[in-house]
Amino acid sequence: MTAALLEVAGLGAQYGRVVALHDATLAVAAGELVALVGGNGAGKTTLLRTISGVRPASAGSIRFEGRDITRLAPARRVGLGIVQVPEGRQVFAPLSVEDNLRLGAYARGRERSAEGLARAYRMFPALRQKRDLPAGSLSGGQQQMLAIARGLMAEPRLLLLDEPSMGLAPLLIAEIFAAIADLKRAGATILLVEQNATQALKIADRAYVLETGRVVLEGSGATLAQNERVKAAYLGM
Amino acid sequence: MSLLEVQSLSKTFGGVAAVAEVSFELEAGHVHSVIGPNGAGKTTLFNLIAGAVRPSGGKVRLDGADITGLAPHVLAERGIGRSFQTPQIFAAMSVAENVMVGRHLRLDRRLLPSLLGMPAVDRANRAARERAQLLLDQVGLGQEADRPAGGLAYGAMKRLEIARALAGDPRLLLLDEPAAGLNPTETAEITALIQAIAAAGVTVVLVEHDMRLVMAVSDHIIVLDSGRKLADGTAAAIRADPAVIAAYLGQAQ
Amino acid sequence: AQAPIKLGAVLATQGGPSFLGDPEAKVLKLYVDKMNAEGGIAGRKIELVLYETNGAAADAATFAKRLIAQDNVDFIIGGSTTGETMAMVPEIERAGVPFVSLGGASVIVEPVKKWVFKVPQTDRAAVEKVYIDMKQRAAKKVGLLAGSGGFDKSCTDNARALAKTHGLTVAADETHGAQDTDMTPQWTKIKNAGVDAVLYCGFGASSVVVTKNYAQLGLKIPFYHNHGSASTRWIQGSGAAAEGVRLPAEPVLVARQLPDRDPQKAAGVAFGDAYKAKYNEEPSTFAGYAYDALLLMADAIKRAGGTDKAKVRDALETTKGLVGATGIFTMTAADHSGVDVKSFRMVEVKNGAWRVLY
Amino acid sequence: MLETFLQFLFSGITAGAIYALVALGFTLIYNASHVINFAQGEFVMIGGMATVFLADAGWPIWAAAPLAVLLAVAVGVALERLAIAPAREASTVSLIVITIGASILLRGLAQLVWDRNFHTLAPFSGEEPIRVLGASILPQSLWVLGGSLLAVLALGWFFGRTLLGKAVIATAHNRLAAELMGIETRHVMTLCFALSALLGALGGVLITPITLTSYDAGVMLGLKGFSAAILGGMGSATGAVVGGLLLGVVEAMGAGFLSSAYKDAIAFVLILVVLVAVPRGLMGARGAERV
Amino acid sequence: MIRRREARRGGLGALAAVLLVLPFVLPNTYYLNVAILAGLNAIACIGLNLLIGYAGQISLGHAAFFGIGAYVSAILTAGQGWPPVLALLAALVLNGALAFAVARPILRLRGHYLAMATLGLGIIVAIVLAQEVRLTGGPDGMPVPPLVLLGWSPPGEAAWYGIVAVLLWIAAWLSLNLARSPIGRALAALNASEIAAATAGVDVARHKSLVFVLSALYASLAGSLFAHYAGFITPAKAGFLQSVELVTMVVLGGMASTFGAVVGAAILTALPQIFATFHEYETIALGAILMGIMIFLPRGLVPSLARLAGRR
Ligand SMILES: Nc1ncnc2c1ncn2[C@@H]1O[C@H](COP(=O)(O)OP(=O)(O)OP(=O)(O)O)[C@@H](O)[C@H]1O
Ligand SMILES: Nc1ncnc2c1ncn2[C@@H]1O[C@H](COP(=O)(O)OP(=O)(O)OP(=O)(O)O)[C@@H](O)[C@H]1O
Ligand SMILES: [Mg+2]
Ligand SMILES: [Mg+2]
Repeated sequence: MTAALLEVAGLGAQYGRVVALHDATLAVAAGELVALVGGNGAGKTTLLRTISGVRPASAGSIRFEGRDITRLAPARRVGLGIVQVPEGRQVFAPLSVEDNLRLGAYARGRERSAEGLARAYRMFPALRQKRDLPAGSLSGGQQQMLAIARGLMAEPRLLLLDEPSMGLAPLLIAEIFAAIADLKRAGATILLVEQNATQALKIADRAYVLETGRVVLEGSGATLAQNERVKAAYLGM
Repeated sequence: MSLLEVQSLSKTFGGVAAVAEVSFELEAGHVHSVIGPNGAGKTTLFNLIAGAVRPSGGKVRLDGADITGLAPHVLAERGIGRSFQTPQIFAAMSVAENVMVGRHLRLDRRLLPSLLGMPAVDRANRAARERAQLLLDQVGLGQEADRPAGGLAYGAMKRLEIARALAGDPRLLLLDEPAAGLNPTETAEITALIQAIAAAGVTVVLVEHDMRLVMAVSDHIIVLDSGRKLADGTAAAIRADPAVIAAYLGQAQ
Repeated sequence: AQAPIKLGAVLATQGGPSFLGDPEAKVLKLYVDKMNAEGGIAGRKIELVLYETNGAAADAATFAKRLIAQDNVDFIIGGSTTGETMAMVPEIERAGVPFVSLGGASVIVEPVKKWVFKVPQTDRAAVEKVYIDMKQRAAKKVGLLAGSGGFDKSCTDNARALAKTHGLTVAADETHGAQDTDMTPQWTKIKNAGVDAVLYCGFGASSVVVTKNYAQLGLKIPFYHNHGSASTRWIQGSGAAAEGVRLPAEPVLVARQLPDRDPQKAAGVAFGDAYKAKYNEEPSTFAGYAYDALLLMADAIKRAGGTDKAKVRDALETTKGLVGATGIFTMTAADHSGVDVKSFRMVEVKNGAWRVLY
Repeated sequence: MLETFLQFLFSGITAGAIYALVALGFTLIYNASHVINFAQGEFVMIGGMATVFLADAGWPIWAAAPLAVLLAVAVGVALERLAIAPAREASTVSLIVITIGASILLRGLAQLVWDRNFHTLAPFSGEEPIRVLGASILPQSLWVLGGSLLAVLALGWFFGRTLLGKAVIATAHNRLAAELMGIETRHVMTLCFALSALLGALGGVLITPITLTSYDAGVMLGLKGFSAAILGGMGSATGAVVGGLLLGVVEAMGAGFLSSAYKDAIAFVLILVVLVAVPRGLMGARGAERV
Repeated sequence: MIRRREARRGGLGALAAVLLVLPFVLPNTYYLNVAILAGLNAIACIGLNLLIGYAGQISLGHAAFFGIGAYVSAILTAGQGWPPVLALLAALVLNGALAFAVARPILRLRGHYLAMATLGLGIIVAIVLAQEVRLTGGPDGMPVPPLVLLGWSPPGEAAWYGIVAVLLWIAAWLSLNLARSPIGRALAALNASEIAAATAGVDVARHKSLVFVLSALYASLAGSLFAHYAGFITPAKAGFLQSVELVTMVVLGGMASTFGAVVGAAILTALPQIFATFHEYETIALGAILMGIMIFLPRGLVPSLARLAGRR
């Protein structure tokens, strides 16, 4: 394993008194695609949000390129290239589709944004049709496309994907997974949370299993896909 | 006779037809699915049937009675329940209370007894609470009953949606992507739940992109594409339909 | 030393009516200190308990209760406005405390209430003074313009009621809102009604805007304000637009211009100088009200030989020829106001200053 | 008749331009936070009062006005930093109550630091009214009108054309997602409070020669400005100006043709009618929400 | 649910205890007077909280209902010689009818637009009260005859306190009962998501109208009582600032908390009295305290403190 781009050590997070994350430790090496698997409420979203800094860490540390970013403001982390595609789409409903995309590149300045727009529309032609409509009027799946495209606008160095395939039609899911594989080939580092665990494990280099806020298993994608416990709990077999 | 009859139902938003001239019939007691690409008009179709959006044209009949354009609460009274694609939970209330709201129509809603806190209201509350617990157990949220619903994980919210819709004892239950955000194991649980609901005589209409779930439970599938009905038939027929494969399923299926 | 005399006051120093309460409060503070420095009243110091309102009647009522039940005051001055005063009256009548109001409307003392007295001439008197002057300038049709507060409304009510007895008809009757920014529509309507003279009932910033709008439209109709504008601040604010405007004023406003034989001259000048020295502004009519209320109190307590409430009240009712800033006070059992129209002076703005006409 | 009508119209435009300027300040903070800033009128008051007192102290107007505006901006920033930002978790209504508290506080400070009197400011280009077909309008009204037109153009550009403007709207709509885009939401809020204080104070300087000012001048202006912003559609800069002018003209026409005693009531009836017909105001964003 | 019911019982008990003890610890009638005013405000606020706190429908014109209650009582008793109780009932009927008539069109509006509409309504009422001098005495107000109940008139502060305390307790009791009934849940639900509530069978428009009328009735009752107690009323009591103050009381005490409404009303009634002797610092202190409470206890006093207590 090469030097880790992201190192999470002993991370804890809580909502009031509810502890959502205990002592989570994981690492993602540069260029790696790591999947995070876990049931409802396991703490996957919480982990990603803590890495992005929009939730405070109650314990432990987060290092990016060896630098401690545990207390860094979220915007600064985006500046470093840590970008998240959030769960539940979270599009800016009153703004147009194109404005949503542009905001994806907020931290990068406007020069790159034309190029990025073209790429986004190539990836999701449905969005091009709706570019001037308020994002709130899109269908659920279209909003999900927008959320993914918006995240990619930032040209992330570390991409945190929280259930990117949710609500997408089967054809598109296949495309999304292909696109993720492409991104990885192009050198991006990705931490992927997916309920579509079968596919996620298929393309992942490594994976972690999260249960009630704890990392309980870790291994290569292929190994975990064969693990009996994983199969029963997450793959529906 | 069919339970629900949809006749050339249409809805346009600023010139764009989200649903165009869609017609179909739903047989009582069956599980029906509506599938189609993103933006095909599935959610809009639900919104039209359940009264969240007024149609631009066409008719909807329930048990032969015209229910086109009626308000959602009236339709709820007529026995239509639904869940939302984007969870619409009551964040400040407890999980159980969310479900109890779903039971609103079956409770004593008279003003005076409510104001005076008469025992009848207490009894109704207790019964509703018990019923809620039952439903929560059914969707796997039994442990969460007294938590604020706003703090639920996404997948849990989707299950809460189902429990709340069931609480109204609907005759026709519309479920919009109930398995989104659930992993295959959890989806299998929902699959069983849907089958149980149907077995109890409730007519279910499912919008879902998880084809394993759709194919497992559906007696009848309607395919929408760009607002129009592309196909309509049994699971087997749909699975084999080249148009559906090209537009939606892809070769993988 | 003897226990101090406790003087309670409720004044509207905030919000819209602060043009009334603010100078009144200043005067009370100034003169209570002054009187104490000079040994107090009959050897007893005065202790001022002041509560401030924004003119809200409900607050004034509560403060009246507080002054009586909590602070145990011997005497109450206040209610800058009629509304405040009337809200305080029930409590004051119930508890029996000598009370001098600074409110303008006649309802305060008509019918006579046992414990309630008041300083200002009724606003009816001010309107009468204006109407008499209008008649002298051969006016027949009069236009009214007013703000929407109690002070303004009470003035227009009187103006409407008194028009007939003075042989005038009200041909235009317009209102503006609190802190309105432009009154030219009202003026346009008044102009179109073809009136011979206009009376404005109002105060504060609005009275300046009204005057400026009058000039903006180039109007030449004889223009009167009521005593709400009787302050140098209004003249300064209105600038050239104020030239030629007339209004009925208390003598204190023009004390220096009074003939030497006028009994009010000396007191008025002294009061004006003291006020100006302390606050660096000319006293307004309303400052004079507070001054007179203090005089009435001091006089009554002296004559009553103490602060026994019933005795002080009786003494107040028998006030005779007391020379104040507002007028010369003579109270009777039937008249708890005690000043008459004659004490008003008609003044006109000339070169940015008041000039007494008569 | 024409003359009368024109005079009413000019009066309406004068008042309306003032309302519009105040309304624009509401728009800004609303767009950044969905909060109705009840202290907006106080910014206007501070702009006016500070200018007056600096001018009285001998400062030339060109120096006094910018300084006054600066003071208001400082107050706006302080309000955001000390009161709004720490209450980040608070609901919109709680934030609104904080701004109510701030407006009370600022009024109290103003009467302590300055006084309770009303004050005038010399008009920028003289008092000689401009006459058009027998009706007249003060040159200062044109200053105010020009000011609000400039402000609406600037705001329209800001929200319509700049990424920062979009970031502001994004922050108000979904703070979490905005932060995930790298938007420094705290700075965005501070910026908006600063800008709206600037706008308010600038308005205060422009309108004081017409309306005069006093420590409590902000209350009524805030109320009218809020009404104008809602009438036009909250969040829309153009709407704020249209709403302001319409409100001013309806008041003037109501006072002129119907009843001056009920002119405010007439204006509010109009607002009610408009809202019942168009629930998001004349130019408010049409619903983007769906389920 | 279970826990909440205990809080209700305990809360009502505590309220009763405080109301019972208060007259014995207050040193004089002035304090009683403040307590009575706080109680009347609290009654109005409990109603307003049903609307704002539970149902999430902002009203910036609520003082209008208070004002109408006060003036209908005043005009009917003073001018027409009606018995006060009858006038009070007439005010309730009128306010209820008015609220019912405007509820449907107005409550379709959301958020700030609803705030604006109610504000406009309130201002229109205040303007009418100030302009119709012959009926209302105009801005300077009008006197109101004393309250008479079956030939008995409350002789002083103590009697008034008793009346207000009992009514306040009943008002809180009714509000708490409603809150935990299916209707109360429906209100909370439509507050969170109208479409989801409607889909669950809640007639959103009807429930909004219902709670609007109820809250108007609370305000009307408080207004009528205030008129008789104070003996003199002015239109300011129906004005915009009064409406804002009522909302502030509710939010300060804590939204969706009946006891919060009571505490908020008590605090904001008492604070100006406490600061009254500070003169020019009075408004500054008031503003600062208001801000401070909302910054540090953003959910309002009662819910925030309850949470803190629960955490321990
Ligand atoms: N805002 C919140 N307040 C309180 N508790 C919360 C909040 N958000 C999440 N939680 C709790 O934290 C735990 C972890 O939630 P999280 O959303 O991280 O789960 P998840 O693994 O992403 O689940 P899902 O697959 O359903 O998205 C859950 O028990 C959840 O109920
Ligand atoms: N309120 C609206 N305003 C404008 N366009 C709308 C609105 N609601 C829906 N649409 C459009 O109608 C089309 C159908 O949307 P709908 O949500 O019904 O799709 P769907 O089939 O549910 O898609 P998905 O699978 O992604 O959820 C989409 O193109 C959407 O953008
Ligand atoms: Mg999650
Ligand atoms: Mg959908």
